[in-house]
Amino acid sequence: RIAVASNFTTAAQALSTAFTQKTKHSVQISSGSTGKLYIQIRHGAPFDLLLAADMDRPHKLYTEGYTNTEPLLYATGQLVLWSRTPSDVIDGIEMLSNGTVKRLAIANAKTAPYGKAAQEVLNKLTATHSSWKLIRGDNIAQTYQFAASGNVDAAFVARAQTVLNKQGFTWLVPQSLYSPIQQGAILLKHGINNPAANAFYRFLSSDEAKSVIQRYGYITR
Amino acid sequence: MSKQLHICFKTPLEHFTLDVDIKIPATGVTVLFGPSGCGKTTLLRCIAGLHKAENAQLRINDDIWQEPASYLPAYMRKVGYVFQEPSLFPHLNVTKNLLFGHKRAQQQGQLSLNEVSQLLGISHLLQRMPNKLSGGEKQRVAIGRALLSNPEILLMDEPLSALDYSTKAEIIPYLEQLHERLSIPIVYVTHALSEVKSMADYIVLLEKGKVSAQGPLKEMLLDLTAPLARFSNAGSLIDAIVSHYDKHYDLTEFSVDGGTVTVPGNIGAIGTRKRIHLSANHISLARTPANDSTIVNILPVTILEIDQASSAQCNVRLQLGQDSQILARITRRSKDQLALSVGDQLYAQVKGVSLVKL
Amino acid sequence: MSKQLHICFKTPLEHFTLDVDIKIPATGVTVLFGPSGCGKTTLLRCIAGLHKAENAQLRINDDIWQEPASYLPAYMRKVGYVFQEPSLFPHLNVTKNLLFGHKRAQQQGQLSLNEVSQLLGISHLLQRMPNKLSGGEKQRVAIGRALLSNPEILLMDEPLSALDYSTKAEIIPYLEQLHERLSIPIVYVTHALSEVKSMADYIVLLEKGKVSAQGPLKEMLLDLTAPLARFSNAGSLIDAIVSHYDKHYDLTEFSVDGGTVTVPGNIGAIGTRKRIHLSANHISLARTPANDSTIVNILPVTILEIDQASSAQCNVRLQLGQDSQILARITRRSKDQLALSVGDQLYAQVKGVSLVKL
Amino acid sequence: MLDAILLTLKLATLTTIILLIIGIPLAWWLARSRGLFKDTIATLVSMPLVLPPTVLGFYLLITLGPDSPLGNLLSSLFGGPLTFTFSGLVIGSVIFSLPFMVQPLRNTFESIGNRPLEVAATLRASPLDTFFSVVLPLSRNGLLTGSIMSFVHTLGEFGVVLMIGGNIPGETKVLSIAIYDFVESLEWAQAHLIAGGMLGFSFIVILSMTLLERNSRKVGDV
Amino acid sequence: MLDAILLTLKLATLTTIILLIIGIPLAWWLARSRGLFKDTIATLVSMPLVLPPTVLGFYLLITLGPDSPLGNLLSSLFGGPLTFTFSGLVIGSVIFSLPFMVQPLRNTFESIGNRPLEVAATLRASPLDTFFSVVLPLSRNGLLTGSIMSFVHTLGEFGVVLMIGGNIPGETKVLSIAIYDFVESLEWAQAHLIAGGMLGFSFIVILSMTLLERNSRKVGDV
Ligand SMILES: Nc1ncnc2c1ncn2[C@@H]1O[C@H](COP(=O)(O)OP(=O)(O)OP(=O)(O)O)[C@@H](O)[C@H]1O
Ligand SMILES: Nc1ncnc2c1ncn2[C@@H]1O[C@H](COP(=O)(O)OP(=O)(O)OP(=O)(O)O)[C@@H](O)[C@H]1O
Ligand SMILES: [Mg+2]
Ligand SMILES: [Mg+2]
Repeated sequence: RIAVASNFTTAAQALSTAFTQKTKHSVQISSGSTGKLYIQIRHGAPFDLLLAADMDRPHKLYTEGYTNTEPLLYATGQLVLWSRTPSDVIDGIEMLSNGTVKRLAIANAKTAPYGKAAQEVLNKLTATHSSWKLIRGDNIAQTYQFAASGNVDAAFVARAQTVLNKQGFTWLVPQSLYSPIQQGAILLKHGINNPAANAFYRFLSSDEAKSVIQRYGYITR
Repeated sequence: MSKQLHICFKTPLEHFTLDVDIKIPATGVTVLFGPSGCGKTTLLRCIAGLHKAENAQLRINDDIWQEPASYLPAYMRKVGYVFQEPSLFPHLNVTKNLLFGHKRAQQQGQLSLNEVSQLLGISHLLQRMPNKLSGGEKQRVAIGRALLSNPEILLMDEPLSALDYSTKAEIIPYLEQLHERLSIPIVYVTHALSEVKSMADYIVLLEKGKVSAQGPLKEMLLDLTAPLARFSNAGSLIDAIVSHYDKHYDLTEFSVDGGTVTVPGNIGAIGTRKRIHLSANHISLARTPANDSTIVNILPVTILEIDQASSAQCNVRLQLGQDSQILARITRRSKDQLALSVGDQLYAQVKGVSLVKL
Repeated sequence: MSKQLHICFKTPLEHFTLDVDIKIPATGVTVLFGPSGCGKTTLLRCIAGLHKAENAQLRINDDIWQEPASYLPAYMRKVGYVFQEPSLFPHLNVTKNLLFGHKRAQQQGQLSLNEVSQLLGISHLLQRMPNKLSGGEKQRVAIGRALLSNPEILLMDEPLSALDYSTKAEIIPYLEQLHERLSIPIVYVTHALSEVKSMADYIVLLEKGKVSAQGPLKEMLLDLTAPLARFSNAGSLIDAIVSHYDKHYDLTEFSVDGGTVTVPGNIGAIGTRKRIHLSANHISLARTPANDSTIVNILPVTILEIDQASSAQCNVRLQLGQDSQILARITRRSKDQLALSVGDQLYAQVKGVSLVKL
Repeated sequence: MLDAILLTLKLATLTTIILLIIGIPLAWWLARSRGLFKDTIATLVSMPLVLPPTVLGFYLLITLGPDSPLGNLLSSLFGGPLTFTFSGLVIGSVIFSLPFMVQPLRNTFESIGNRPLEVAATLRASPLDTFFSVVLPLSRNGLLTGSIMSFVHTLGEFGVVLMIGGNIPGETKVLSIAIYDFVESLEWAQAHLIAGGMLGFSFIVILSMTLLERNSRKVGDV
Repeated sequence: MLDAILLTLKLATLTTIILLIIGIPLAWWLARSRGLFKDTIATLVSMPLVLPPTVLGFYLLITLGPDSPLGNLLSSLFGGPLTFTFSGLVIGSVIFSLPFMVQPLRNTFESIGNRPLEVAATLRASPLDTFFSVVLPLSRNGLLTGSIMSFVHTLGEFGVVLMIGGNIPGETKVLSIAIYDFVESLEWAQAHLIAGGMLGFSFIVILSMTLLERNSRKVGDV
C-alpha cells in the first residue's frame, strides 16, 4: 500500500503499472494531500510507503521514528506559469507585468510545496508585480482547475500537470527563482517487512522508474 | 328575488352525491337537519367556499359567490363559520383568537369583544391558550370568533352540542336576537330538536345528500305528512302578544289567536310580540274545560285533521281562533273513546308551553 | 365495600381545584353532570390515568389503581375511553381503529366487530380512512373502539352529542343494556337531560371542581332542594310492570304502585319490569279525575311537600300508592287557586310519560 | 483571524437569511402541491447533498465561470465574475445548504394540515395573510431547525467554499478554511483553538436560540 | 470502480440503518422531555455540523486512534484499530450525519402531540407498543426525510471519510473520494461520469422512495 501525494498520483499509477509488470507485486495507491497523509500515518494508517510532495514531512516522520530509513529524494518538481489562453508573450515575467493577468492563482503556500515555491517567485518579482488579484487554491490540483476552467487568467502549477496538456501558454519558471521542490519517499515501519514495499522503494531509484517520472514532468537525480 | 339565498351544489361524496338546490330566506335562521353523515357539514363547507363543488350556484342576496364559471375564494366570502370540531388557533390566546377575524373585517361590526365574551361566559378566559380550555370553552370561543368577524352569513355546525343546558339557555336567545340585530341569515346545523324549535325560522331536512323536505318552521311543524310531525317531540308555534303581567304570581299572560296563554316569569312589556311553542305530546283534548285542575292554559279548538302517526298514536291538527293551528298527539284509543272526528269543537289543555324566538 | 368505585382526586386547574372524593356503585351508569368547564373531562382523565393528580385514591372494586404512593399507568388500566373530541388514529382505517384495543385486550370481550359496527351504523364505513368520515361517524367509530377494548369501566365524555336524534335513540338502549351484559360500570359525561334520565342510575353533579350533589337518580330527582329538581325538565321515576297489552290500539298497560299507566307500543311480555320517567312539567293536578279528556294516565296521589322552585312555580312531591313518589310542577297561582296543601288527595294527570332503562 | 471570524459569521448569517427567503416559499409549495412534478423538484432539492462538496464546488466553478452562459450573464449583472468573491461564496453556500432549510420546513408545513388554513379563510385572511399569521407561527419548530442546520452547516462547510472562494483573506477565507489550513500545515494548537472556539460559539448560539424559542412559545398540543 | 460503488452503497445503507436505530430513540426522547438538559443534548446533536468535515475527521482520527484511551478500548473490543477500516468509516459517517436524522425526526415526533398517545394508552397499548403502532406510522414524513438526508449526505460526504478512512481501495475508498481523486488528478471525463452516475442514481432512488411512500400512504389531514 502506497500513500501518494495528490500531485504525484498520475505518475505513481504509471510507476505501479511498470512495477507490477516487472515484479508481479500488486500495488494499492491511496492519494491525499501530504499534510493529510502525514496526519494519518501518525495515527496509525496502514501505509507501507509514502511518496510525499516535499522533503519536510518525510523528514519529520523520520525524526519522529515512523521509519528507519532516511527519506529518499525520488523526484524534484518544476513550477510553471500556465494560462489557458495562448499568448504571444514568451516570458512569464512579462506576462505578469503587462496587465493581461487580472487574477492569478497559486496553491496554498502554507500547505502545498508548489504554493510555497510560487510565493517565492512572486516575492522575487515584487518589483514587477502589479494589478492582479491573488487566488489561492487548496492544492496544486485545485489551482490548475481554477486556470483550466478559465476562472483565473494564469496560475502557477506543477509542470507535471501541463506536460500532458499541450494547449495554452506555459512558462517554465527558472529554478533560480524558487528553492527546489524536492519530493521525498520513505519506507514506513508498517512496510519494512513487506517485500513488495521494499521492492517498490528500490524500484524508485531504478532508471526505468526515473524515466517514467521524468515523463510526467519531474526532474530526477 | 333579491332577499334570498340561492344555494345549489352538486358534488360527489364517498357513498352518495350531495345534490342540493334550494332557495332559503335571507333573514332568520335556517336549520339544516338530518341524520349523521347525510351531508350537512359538506353543504356548509360548500357555502363557505372550503369545498369546491363543480356544479354550483350560490347567490347571497344580490351577490354571486359562485357559479359554474366563477368562484369567489373562501377568504372573500363574508361568512362566519363555527366548525363542528373546535378549531382554535393553537398559537394564539383566546383574545387573539377572538379578534382574528374582527381585525380583518372590512367594516367593523356592531359587536364588541367585551359584549361577546361576556355573553359567552369566556371573559375570565381571555388570556388563556386554547390547550388550557375545556371542550365547551373552546367551542364558545369559536362561536365568539365567528360572531366578531362581522359576517354577512353565519354558518354554524352544531355549535352548541358541547355546551351544558344552562349555557345553551343563555346563548340561544342571544343567537336568536343576533340575526335581527345584525340582520344576517344564519344557517345552523343541529341534532337537537330543542334548538330547532327555539331557533329555526326555516327548516331544510337533508337525507343522503338530498333535500327531503323544506319550508318555514311553522308550516313544517303542522304538515302532518312531513317528517317533523312524526318526531316524538313534534309541536306547533303560535304568535302571541303580552297582554298582562301578574306581579303577585310572576306570571305573564299572552293573548293569542282565540284565547290567552299564561307563562311563568316576566317576559316583556305589554304589547311585546313573542312566539310560543306548544309541544304536541303535552296537549290533551277534552270536551269540557277542567276547572279544578292545575292546568293553566285551556284553549277552545276545532279539529281540522287527524293523522295516524303510529299504530298507537294520532296527530291531530287543530284550528285555534281565526288563523292559527296547533298540533296535538293523542292515543288512538283516546280518539275512539272520545269519538273525535274532524270538525269537533274541543278544549285543548296545554302543559308544554315554551317561549321561542319571534 | 368491594362493589364500589372509590374515586378521590385533588388536582389544581387553571382557576380552581378539582377536588372530588366520591364512592359510586360499581354497576350501572353514573352520569357526571355540570356546567362547561367544571372539571368533568379532567375527572375522567384522572380515572383513566391520563392526568396525574397528586392527591389521589382510586379503587375499582377490589383493585387499587391509584394511591398517593402507587400509580397504575394508563395503559394498564382497563378503561374504555370515548374522548370529547373525536380522536381516531388518522393512519388506520375504521376497522383497524375499531380493533386497535380489541387486539390488545388480554381476554377477548363478548362483543364482536360485526355486532358493534352494525349497531353503531358504521358497517358501510369499515374500509374508510378517518379523514373521510363526518363528525358523527367519527364519534361512532370512537365509541365502538372503546367498547371493543373489553374494558372494566367505560368512561364516556359526551359521546352522543354529535349524533342525531334517531341514531341516539338507537345507541342509548344499547348502551343501557351493555353494562348489564358486560356488567361493567359506565361513567358518562353529558349535558343532555334526556340522556341523564334515560341512562343514569347514579348522578354526580359537579360545580367548579367540587361535587355539589350526588346520589341515585331516583332519589336525586325527588330531592326538591337538589339542583335537578330545579331544572326545567325535572321529573321522577317509578317502577312499573307490564300488566296488559292492548293489541288493537297498540298500547301497553303497566301496573305501578297505586295505579296503572298506559304507554304507546308493545313494550314487552307481561311481567316485564320497566322504569318510567314522569316529567314534572307535564303532570297536572286535579281534585276530580277528568273523564272526557284525552289524558290517558290519571293516578291518585297525596301531597307530601310543596317547594317553591321559582317565583312563579312550585315543585310538588306526591305520594303515589304505597312506596312511590312523583314530582309535579305547577304555577304558584294554581296552587293558591286550588288551595293545595300537604296531605291533600288529588289526581295526577300525566301527559309526559317516557320509558327509561330499568 | 478576526477577519475570518467576521467573514464566517457574515457568510453564515447571510446564507441563512437568503435560504429563509428562498426556502420558505419553496417548502410551502412542496408541502401544498401534489403530483410527479413536485416530487421531482423535491428530489432535486436534496441533490446538492449527493456530490462531495469539493466536487460540487468544482461544478459551480465551471457553471459560474467564464465558459458558461450563466456565468457570463451573472458576471455582467454583478459587474465582474462571481467566482472568488464573497457573492460567489454566498451562492455556493446557499445551494449547498438548501436541503437543510427546505426539508424541515416542508415537514412542518405538512404537519399543520388543512384545518387552520380553512379557519383562517373563513375569518377573511387572504392566503398570504394566513401564511404569515397562521402558518409561520405554527412552524416555529421547522423554522428553528432549518435555520440552525443551515447556519451551522455553512459554518462548517469548506469544500465548496474553498473551491469557489479561492481562500482570499478578508474576502473568502472563512474560519473553516483557516482551521483546515492549520490542520494541514500541522499547526495543531491553533487548530484546536479555532475548533474549540467554533464549537463553543455555535453551542452557545444554538442553545440560546432554542431556549429563547421555548420561552416565547406557549403553544402545546392542540 | 465497482468496488467503490458497492462500498459506497454499503456505507450509506449501513449508516442510514444505524442512524435510524440510534436516531429514533434519541429524537423521541428529545421530543418528549423538557428542560435544560435535553436542550443541551439537542444542541450537541447539531455540533458535528459545525466543524469542517476534514477537521471533524481529524478529531475522530485522534479519538479513535491508538493514542487515545477510547481508541484503545474500541481497538481491543473490535480486535484491531477502527481507523482506516470500514467500521471506522461507518462510525465517522454516523456521527457526521446524526443531525440529519435526529432533527427531522424530532420535529415530526413533536408535531404528533399528546392525543394519539393518550388514546393508545386507553386502548391498552404499552408505551413501546404505542411507539411502534402509532408514533412511527404517523412519522413517515420525518422518517423518510431523515433517511434520505442521511443516505444522501453519506454518499456525498468525503472529508471525514477521507481523513479516517485513508482512501484504501476496496475498504475505505468510496465514490465520493474516487470522484474527488479524479477531479484532483485532472481526469475530468471520469469525474463527470461518476458525478452524473451518482446524481442519476440518487435521483432515482429518492424519487422512487418518495413515490412509494406517497402511494402507500392514504393518510390526509386529520
Ligand atoms: N390543560 C389544562 N391545564 C389547565 N387547566 C385546564 C386544562 N384544560 C382545561 N383546564 C381548565 O380546567 C377546567 C376544567 O376543564 P374540563 O375540561 O375538565 O371541563 P369540562 O367539565 O370537561 O368542561 P366541558 O363541558 O366544557 O368539556 C376548565 O376551567 C378549564 O379551563
Ligand atoms: N373528505 C371526505 N371525502 C369524501 N367523503 C367524505 C368526506 N368527509 C365526509 N365524507 C362522507 O360524506 C358524507 C357526508 O359527510 P358530512 O360531514 O357532510 O356529514 P354530516 O351531515 O355533517 O354528518 P354529521 O352529523 O355526522 O357531522 C358522509 O357519508 C361521509 O362519510
Ligand atoms: Mg357534520
Ligand atoms: Mg369536557
